[in-house]
Amino acid sequence: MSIHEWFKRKQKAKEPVQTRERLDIPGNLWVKCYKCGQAIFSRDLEANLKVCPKCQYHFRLTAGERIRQLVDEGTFKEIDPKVRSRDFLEFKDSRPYAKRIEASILKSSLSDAIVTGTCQIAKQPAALGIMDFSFMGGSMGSVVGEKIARLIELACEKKLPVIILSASGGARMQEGIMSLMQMAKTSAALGKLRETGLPYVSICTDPTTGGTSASYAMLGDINIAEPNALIGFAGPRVIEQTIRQKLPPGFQRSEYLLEHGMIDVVCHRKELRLTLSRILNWFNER
Amino acid sequence: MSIHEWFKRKQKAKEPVQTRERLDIPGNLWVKCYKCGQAIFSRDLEANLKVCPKCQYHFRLTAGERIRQLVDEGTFKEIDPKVRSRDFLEFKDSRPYAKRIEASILKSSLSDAIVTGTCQIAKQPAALGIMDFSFMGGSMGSVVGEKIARLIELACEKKLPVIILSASGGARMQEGIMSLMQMAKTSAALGKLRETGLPYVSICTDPTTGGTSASYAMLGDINIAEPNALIGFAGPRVIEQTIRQKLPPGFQRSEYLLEHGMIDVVCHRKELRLTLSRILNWFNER
Amino acid sequence: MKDKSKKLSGIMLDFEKPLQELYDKLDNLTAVSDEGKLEMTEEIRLMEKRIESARRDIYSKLTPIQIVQVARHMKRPTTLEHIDSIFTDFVELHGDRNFADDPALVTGIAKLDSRSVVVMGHQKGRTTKENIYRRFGMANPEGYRKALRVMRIAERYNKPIISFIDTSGAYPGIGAEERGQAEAIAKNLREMAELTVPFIAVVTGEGGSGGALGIGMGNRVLMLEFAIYSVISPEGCASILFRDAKRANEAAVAMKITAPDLLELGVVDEIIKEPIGGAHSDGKLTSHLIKAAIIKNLDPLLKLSHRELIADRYNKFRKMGVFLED
Amino acid sequence: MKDKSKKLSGIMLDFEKPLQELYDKLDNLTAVSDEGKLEMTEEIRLMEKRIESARRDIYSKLTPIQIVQVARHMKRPTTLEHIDSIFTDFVELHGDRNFADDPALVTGIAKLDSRSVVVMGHQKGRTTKENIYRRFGMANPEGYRKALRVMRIAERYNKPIISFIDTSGAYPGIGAEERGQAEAIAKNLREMAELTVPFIAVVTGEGGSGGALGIGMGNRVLMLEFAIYSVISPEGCASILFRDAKRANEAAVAMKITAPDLLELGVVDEIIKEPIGGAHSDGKLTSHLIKAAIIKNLDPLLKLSHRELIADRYNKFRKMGVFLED
Ligand SMILES: [Zn+2]
Ligand SMILES: [Zn+2]
Repeated sequence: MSIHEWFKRKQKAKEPVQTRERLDIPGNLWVKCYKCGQAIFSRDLEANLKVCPKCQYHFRLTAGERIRQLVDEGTFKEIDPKVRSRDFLEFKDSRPYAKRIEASILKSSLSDAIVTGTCQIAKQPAALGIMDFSFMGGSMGSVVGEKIARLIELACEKKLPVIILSASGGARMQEGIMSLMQMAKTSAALGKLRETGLPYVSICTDPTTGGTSASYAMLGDINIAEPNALIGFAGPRVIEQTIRQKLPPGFQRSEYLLEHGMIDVVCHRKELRLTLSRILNWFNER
Repeated sequence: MSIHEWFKRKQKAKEPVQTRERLDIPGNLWVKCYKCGQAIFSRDLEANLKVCPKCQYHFRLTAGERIRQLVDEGTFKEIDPKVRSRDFLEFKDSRPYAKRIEASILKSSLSDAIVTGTCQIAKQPAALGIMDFSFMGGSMGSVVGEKIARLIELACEKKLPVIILSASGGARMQEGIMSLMQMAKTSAALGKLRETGLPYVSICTDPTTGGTSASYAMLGDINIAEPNALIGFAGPRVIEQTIRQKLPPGFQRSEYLLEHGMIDVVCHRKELRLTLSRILNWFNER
Repeated sequence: MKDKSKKLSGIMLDFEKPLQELYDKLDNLTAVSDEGKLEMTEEIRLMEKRIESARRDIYSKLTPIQIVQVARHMKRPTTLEHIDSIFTDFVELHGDRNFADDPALVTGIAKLDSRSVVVMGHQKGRTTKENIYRRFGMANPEGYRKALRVMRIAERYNKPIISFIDTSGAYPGIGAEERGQAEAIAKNLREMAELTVPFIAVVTGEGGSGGALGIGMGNRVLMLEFAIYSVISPEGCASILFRDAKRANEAAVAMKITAPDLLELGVVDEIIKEPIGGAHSDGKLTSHLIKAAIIKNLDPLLKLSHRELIADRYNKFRKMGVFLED
Repeated sequence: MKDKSKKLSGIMLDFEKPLQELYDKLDNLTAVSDEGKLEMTEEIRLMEKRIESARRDIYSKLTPIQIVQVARHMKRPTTLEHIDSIFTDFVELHGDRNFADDPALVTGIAKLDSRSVVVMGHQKGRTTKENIYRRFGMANPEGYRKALRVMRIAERYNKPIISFIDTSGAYPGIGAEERGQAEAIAKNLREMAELTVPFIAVVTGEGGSGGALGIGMGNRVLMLEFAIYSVISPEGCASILFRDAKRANEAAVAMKITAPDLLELGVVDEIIKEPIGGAHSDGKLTSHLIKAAIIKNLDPLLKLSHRELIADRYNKFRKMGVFLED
């Protein structure tokens, strides 16, 4: 349902994708903030964790950027880098799914929309999953589900807390029902984690919608969100079409969800590492 | 807080107390329905389980009447009939608490606001507690709390399901903080019952408010309510005073609570025994 | 019979139109017969046979988008109708103990022959009024929370759970989002995985996305022959991928949403045959076929321990997914 | 010092008025001293001693209704202030995962020295605006449900729970009733009874009825010297029993709501002394006294097993009640 949104957003509000591209081009030294229009020197934006210094707009991050910002240097060990999507339905819209996968891999140099591994954060070990919106809108197919399930099972085995950063438009339509089943698979794995007595912290970043929000993203012992992230089940447009009514301001944004009891902490990117380390420390110490 | 209400109601809307008295006087053959004004022949009202045949208004019942209506004849065995209230705070308002107790015992021929025991309902054994509003507005003091706790502990021991019919304005102010603690005591006993794996069915009758509603009355695996019973935490007048606003129609009535998710079944008195027997049967059979 | 054909023709699906002619003929025959002018019993019998055979023929060759129409058929039996036919001593339980009772998802306790079970399912309406009340079977978070509450009763007292899936999806409304539609479904998924009791889910009509899965993590997932189950509606998929909702037929094919497809993908364990002409042609019979399938699948599960039941469910969903690794 | 006396006098309680004269004198002395005309250090010291002694004297003879005033004092330290002084690394957790976050009841994780604990408490405001936001510390069902959620986190990860009680009661509003104020409190009571972790409740200000008890079923219940704890407010009690809210003083006496009364009744385990002149005269010191009492009571509980903790709590509340039997 909300993969819906992902596609629509891709066509219309191209901002985050563009941003990434611009920043990737060497010599493109200035970036314009998509919220306030401020021109920001690339290096300053980078140094500011890709948060607009003027309006605090949080630019989207790649998995690599997340690792650099959050994880103790050199401690991230990726697992399952070779799990890749397969076009088992031979699904074809304007382009065959197989081609889409290929193109996305080439463009992003990721194998799919999530990177998983073990790491240390402020010297505390954790199992970490990081979704990357730049890979097919962070859509959740068999690979995302499998890698999350494996990450959690590894955490159960090694007694690690689990942290997942979500950035996803929802299920990957090109895998049909199988993408829906990833919601069940990942949630079941989290059930096992819980039974094992290990903590799980979910971090919702812009956007966290559809099947992703209706499974692992909402199931943290503690749910954190970055400011102003879009978080919800149904996409705003689907809701507007259904109820034939304008949506209230701030609807489905982090602060709104905080007020409505779904999020524990709305955390500025600058505070994220500190907050995470406090939380991990709290779980670890008696 | 809602014992508040009980007193106020006692002063203003005397209906249920009067009803009982009228019906107790031999020769008083006709009763007027307090809701629709219909004159009803006492024997017909009795035969109709004290429900107005015209408007379905459910008259309040004594503990004795409840037993006759619900329990297999001759199977009710009372426990703890000798537990009585004590004026340990030497509490005195317009009248000393000790005198109030004495008078209530004389008037009602009950030892306090609840009768507890074991019984069979449609041949299925159960531990049964029945509150009686005619004893000091069904207020919950040490005796009510103690008898409920003992009932539940007996159920744990004998592996019986527990059924409690509430009819109470809330805590008994004359026992101060100790009446509040009965909420904790009875709820803790229900916790033990739950851990033991035994079911509990709560039946809310008019009224079930204050400390009673905020403890055992709302904790049923299944919560049943008689139609149009007043059920809530704060009394309607307290709420009106706080919010300076009129209350919506039907507020805090059974049907309203059903709509708001607090009650499983609003059950006409004629269906109560059948519904209970179905539920007990469901729990009993594999 | 007259009535029946009229009633059916009134809500005939496009591809059923060839039957209309036959029904008209049947009507004529019975009219003549009723007037007593001619003894037409044999002719009527033959015509009925012809209709049945035509129906069988049509229903054996349905395309995916036609199956979608059957799955959504206004006369398709609803959850409460199945409950009424399959179980006895049903007591409907209301409310999530938090905010509201959701009429779009019904729950309760009942007896399956002598077994005590918990039942639940999405509930569509028959009339427009009813459908508005039932929100067309699209549940709010309260529906999922009620279901969870009742599943926990099942677990506490060790009773199996039977769920009936028939929704186009969870309700996409402002209130639903505010009150945590995503959270409610997510929590159900995690909790269903950990249930210590046998759980059978039956896809009876539309299995729409997370709203279906939210009560669908059974140890066994059964599916009616002409039900569908998909991650998004064919129209939704088409309007996104082909930029044209009218190409829903292509989307229905591409997404593999029919019972045989899902059986092959391992998402569904068993297909329950529908009466000739689909469930709407004989609701009672459909219910009885479902009942038999439930009992057949439930009884072996009753022999499993709590741990085995959890493991069984975990393994079932754990292995779902197709990917490459080298 | 000048500032301090002014600030205090601005919110002086009736029975503190005798101190006003002394504070005025102190102001004069310090003014003279500040102007450099005379060296008044010794006089100032003596006056401060006199004030302290007068304060001590007044606070040693408070009547129940005066204690009620102290318990409700606008400057009495609030839960977040206590948390700030007692714990480190506090992360506030928001929301009940159902409907809303309730600012009238705050919860979070924190460290008590090296121990990881869960903390929670009713939160009153300091300003009118804040009080409206915090609903004067009167929680909605969401507050109690958030508390329960966080208590379950404590239980899952085996951390002790510390709660701070300071509310005139659960909020009596339409929405609160609709969303099950009674249910929320009742469930908390049952669940608190079954917690497998050490639980210490501290009545810091007003312990108002079910709204207080809703987070109050500790293995140990501690109480500040001038806090109160009662089944109904003295005003509420008086308006019902004496038909006159102004007779609250009588009700306050009759209901036995002060710390010594409650200690005697066995409802409270320990009284925490307040600084001279009450908690509002020195918030930091109050917090430190509370901290010491928490640690003293917590450490023995940390040695108990899960079963022992449940039994300890059960027995504590099981024996509450006074009745006759013969
Ligand atoms: Zn900006
Ligand atoms: Zn009437």
